[in-house]
Amino acid sequence: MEKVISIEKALDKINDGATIMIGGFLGVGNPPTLVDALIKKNVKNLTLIANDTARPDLGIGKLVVNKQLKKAIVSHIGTNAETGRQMIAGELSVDLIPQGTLAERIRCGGAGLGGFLTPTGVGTIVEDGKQRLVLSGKSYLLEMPLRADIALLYAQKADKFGNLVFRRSSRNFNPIMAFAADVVIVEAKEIVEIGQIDPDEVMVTGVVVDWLVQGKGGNA
Amino acid sequence: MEKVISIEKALDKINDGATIMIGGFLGVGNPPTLVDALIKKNVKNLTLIANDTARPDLGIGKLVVNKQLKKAIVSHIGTNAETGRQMIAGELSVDLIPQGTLAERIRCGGAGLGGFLTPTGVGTIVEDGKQRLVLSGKSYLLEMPLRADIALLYAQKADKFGNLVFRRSSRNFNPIMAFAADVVIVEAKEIVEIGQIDPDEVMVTGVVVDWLVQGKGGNA
Amino acid sequence: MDSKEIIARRIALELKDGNVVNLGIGLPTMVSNYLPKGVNILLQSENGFVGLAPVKDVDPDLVNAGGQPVGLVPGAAMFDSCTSFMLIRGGHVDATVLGGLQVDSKGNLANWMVPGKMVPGMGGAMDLVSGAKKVIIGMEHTAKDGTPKILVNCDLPLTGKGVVNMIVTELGVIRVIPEGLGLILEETAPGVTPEEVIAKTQAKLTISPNLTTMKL
Amino acid sequence: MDSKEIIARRIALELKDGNVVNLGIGLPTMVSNYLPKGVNILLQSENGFVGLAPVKDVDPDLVNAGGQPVGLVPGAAMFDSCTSFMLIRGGHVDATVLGGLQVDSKGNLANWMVPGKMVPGMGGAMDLVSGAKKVIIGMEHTAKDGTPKILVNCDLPLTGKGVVNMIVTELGVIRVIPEGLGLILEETAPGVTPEEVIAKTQAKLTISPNLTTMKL
Repeated sequence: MEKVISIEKALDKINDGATIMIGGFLGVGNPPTLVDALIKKNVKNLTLIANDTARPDLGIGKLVVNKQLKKAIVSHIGTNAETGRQMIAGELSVDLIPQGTLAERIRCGGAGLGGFLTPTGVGTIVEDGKQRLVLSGKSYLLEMPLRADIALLYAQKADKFGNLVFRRSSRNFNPIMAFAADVVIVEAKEIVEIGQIDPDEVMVTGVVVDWLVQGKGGNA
Repeated sequence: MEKVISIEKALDKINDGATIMIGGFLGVGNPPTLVDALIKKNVKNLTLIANDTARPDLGIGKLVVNKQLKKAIVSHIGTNAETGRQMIAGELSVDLIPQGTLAERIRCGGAGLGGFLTPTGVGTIVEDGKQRLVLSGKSYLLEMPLRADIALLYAQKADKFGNLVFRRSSRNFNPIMAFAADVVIVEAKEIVEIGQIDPDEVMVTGVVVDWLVQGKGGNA
Repeated sequence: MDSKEIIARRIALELKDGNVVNLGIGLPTMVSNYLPKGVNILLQSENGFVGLAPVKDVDPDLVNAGGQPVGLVPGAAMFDSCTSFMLIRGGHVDATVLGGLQVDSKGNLANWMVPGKMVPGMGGAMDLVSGAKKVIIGMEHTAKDGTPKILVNCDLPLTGKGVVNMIVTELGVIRVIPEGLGLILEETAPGVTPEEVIAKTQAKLTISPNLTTMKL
Repeated sequence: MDSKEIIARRIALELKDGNVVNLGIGLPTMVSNYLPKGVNILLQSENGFVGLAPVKDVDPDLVNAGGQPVGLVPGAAMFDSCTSFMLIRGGHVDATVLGGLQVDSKGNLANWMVPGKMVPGMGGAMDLVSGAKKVIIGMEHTAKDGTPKILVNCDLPLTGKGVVNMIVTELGVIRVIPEGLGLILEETAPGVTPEEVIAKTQAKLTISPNLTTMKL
């Protein structure tokens, strides 16, 4: 199966109202070409699942400024004052989730698990509406899996089957989101032939990757 | 801190009655030097947590033949008839756990989580004594974390800080067990200076490794 | 053609180009020998990789889930046991082919334990049947003494409840209707009548209106 | 020496050679500048690595949890966000140093939110305080208007309940007794009396019988 497609074909798969996971941490590890194309296509009413909303001029932050989101599920809004403004004005719904819990909920969604128990957030407002279980004298919150329609990810290198290799701190949420969306689109800085990445060096198997887009390089 | 120690010093840390995790899958990825030394030291009444008990003449299987185990927590006994014999004769207690659940329980124990919900085993004898939760119409079993006093692991390569690299299918349970024991001892086929493994190529950080032993090579 | 070859050949036709498949030990392993031309599948091995190939040069670090030396295809990827079962339970494996001791009218499967006799452990079987998108059981239609293996209710300890999608034997192909609604005989092997299949099956079989001869 | 330097210097003395430490953004980051000779610590960054070092050559793929360019020490290792929090929640991080808006007599911490004013999100702070073996709060003793920040009960939304082990301010060092049993003043800064610390603290402080002058 040919997984390398044009940026236009990749964008055809994203429609108004979709729930989208986007890799990255304060802009590092976002897929810049895919994010810029999302802005150009101007799809609206998106639910975003990501670590943060970066900066107004950087990565995911630009989607906020362009008012394409109806909801953001993040661990923090980044240094993006526009997210804060829209949140307080009631224009954008923001679910704040502890970063470790967010990562684990995404992994859980991709792993076929029904939930997990974490000590994080016990006794805080994070507990609201959640089941608390006490096991061996310690309290835990029951947290639920998180999945998306689409994941837009970034890798340093991919082979044409979609085996992925990440570099430095641009790895972050990308590997776990690759398991947790119905359609996984990866922007790779470099695309190589199948067999050019040693099986031990693959960080995410191409089994979970649906489509590949050649990155233009640079930051979003 | 110097983590490279002699096999004798490593064995000093293991006493009768300990709960031990050992990496490997049907002998592949077991730490052969550590297992052979365990047999020589002849510590008894061990509780073993591992995928399987391999073969009577291979890897962990030799611990069974030498009657050093009082309990084995495994997904299958391997092709080790002696494990079956001891189990049926009541000499060895065997807890059989679905392989994915076993792996996830070990990860859970190393990740500071209190448990997780899995669909595996619902409606089977695996469910006995466990809490069943129904979420969004699907049934899950609540499974608990698993930890050990000691983990004995195998890596292809380690730097002197304990950053680990695995090779081919000898990886299996080794990376997850590295997080889930109070004392983690790794036998490495090759030990290199700190800085000789690129940070992107490290598969398990040395943060979780306590001691390193130079492997003699070959299989257990 | 012996029974095992019939079963393996028929199951091979169920797999689609590009499928990620986990084959159990024994008969299921034979399935990869009979894939139609142009159908390439990627084999997942629960001990930690996708891209299993027949062995060329023995590498002591590379075995399948049965401990036998294997090879790798280009594009293979290695991972740890947790990631292996993320793939399996997470619905990233298109099909699993397993042997069976008993299957029943509700799609329950027993294939891991005969109390007091065979207690090797379930290995990855319980995760596979709960997570793979399609569960195909390949087994001889009856036990060696002729007693049925496709039953009203399994009496051996279950591997999974309501998990089987399809049963392929040397006599025919049976589809399991979801939600415990019964079994449909869809194909019979060349020279085998539906009556013979029904006689050798304890569970009620509905004969499909589109009953055909088993493709091989 | 300004308040921030006093706080950072004192906290640096709490860290032991070989410790794995996560430093929050701002004041906590300064701690690594004041480590005693022979004390090397390994810095964990929740965006996915251990072995954070000051930046030499800017690498756009390598930033700390505040998004600032950083470097790596030899022996550093990169990983994904899930593994990062396995380390944090799993007790593999020896200490975390964080700022605080309020700490109370039961060791509760509030440092992530001022309703209606500052709602940036908790990031990794809630996981850090629930998982790190030791939680050290470094903050100025009172708010800019002089009102106490060490309270009987926090009134801002909590980051964690009963999680703080130690509070270091420019006036002194306060240890939190586990199980909500109160606060002990163990050290006062040079020239500061215990009475002054008590006057600027709303929570009840027990003066340690071994009260000393703050080591700097």
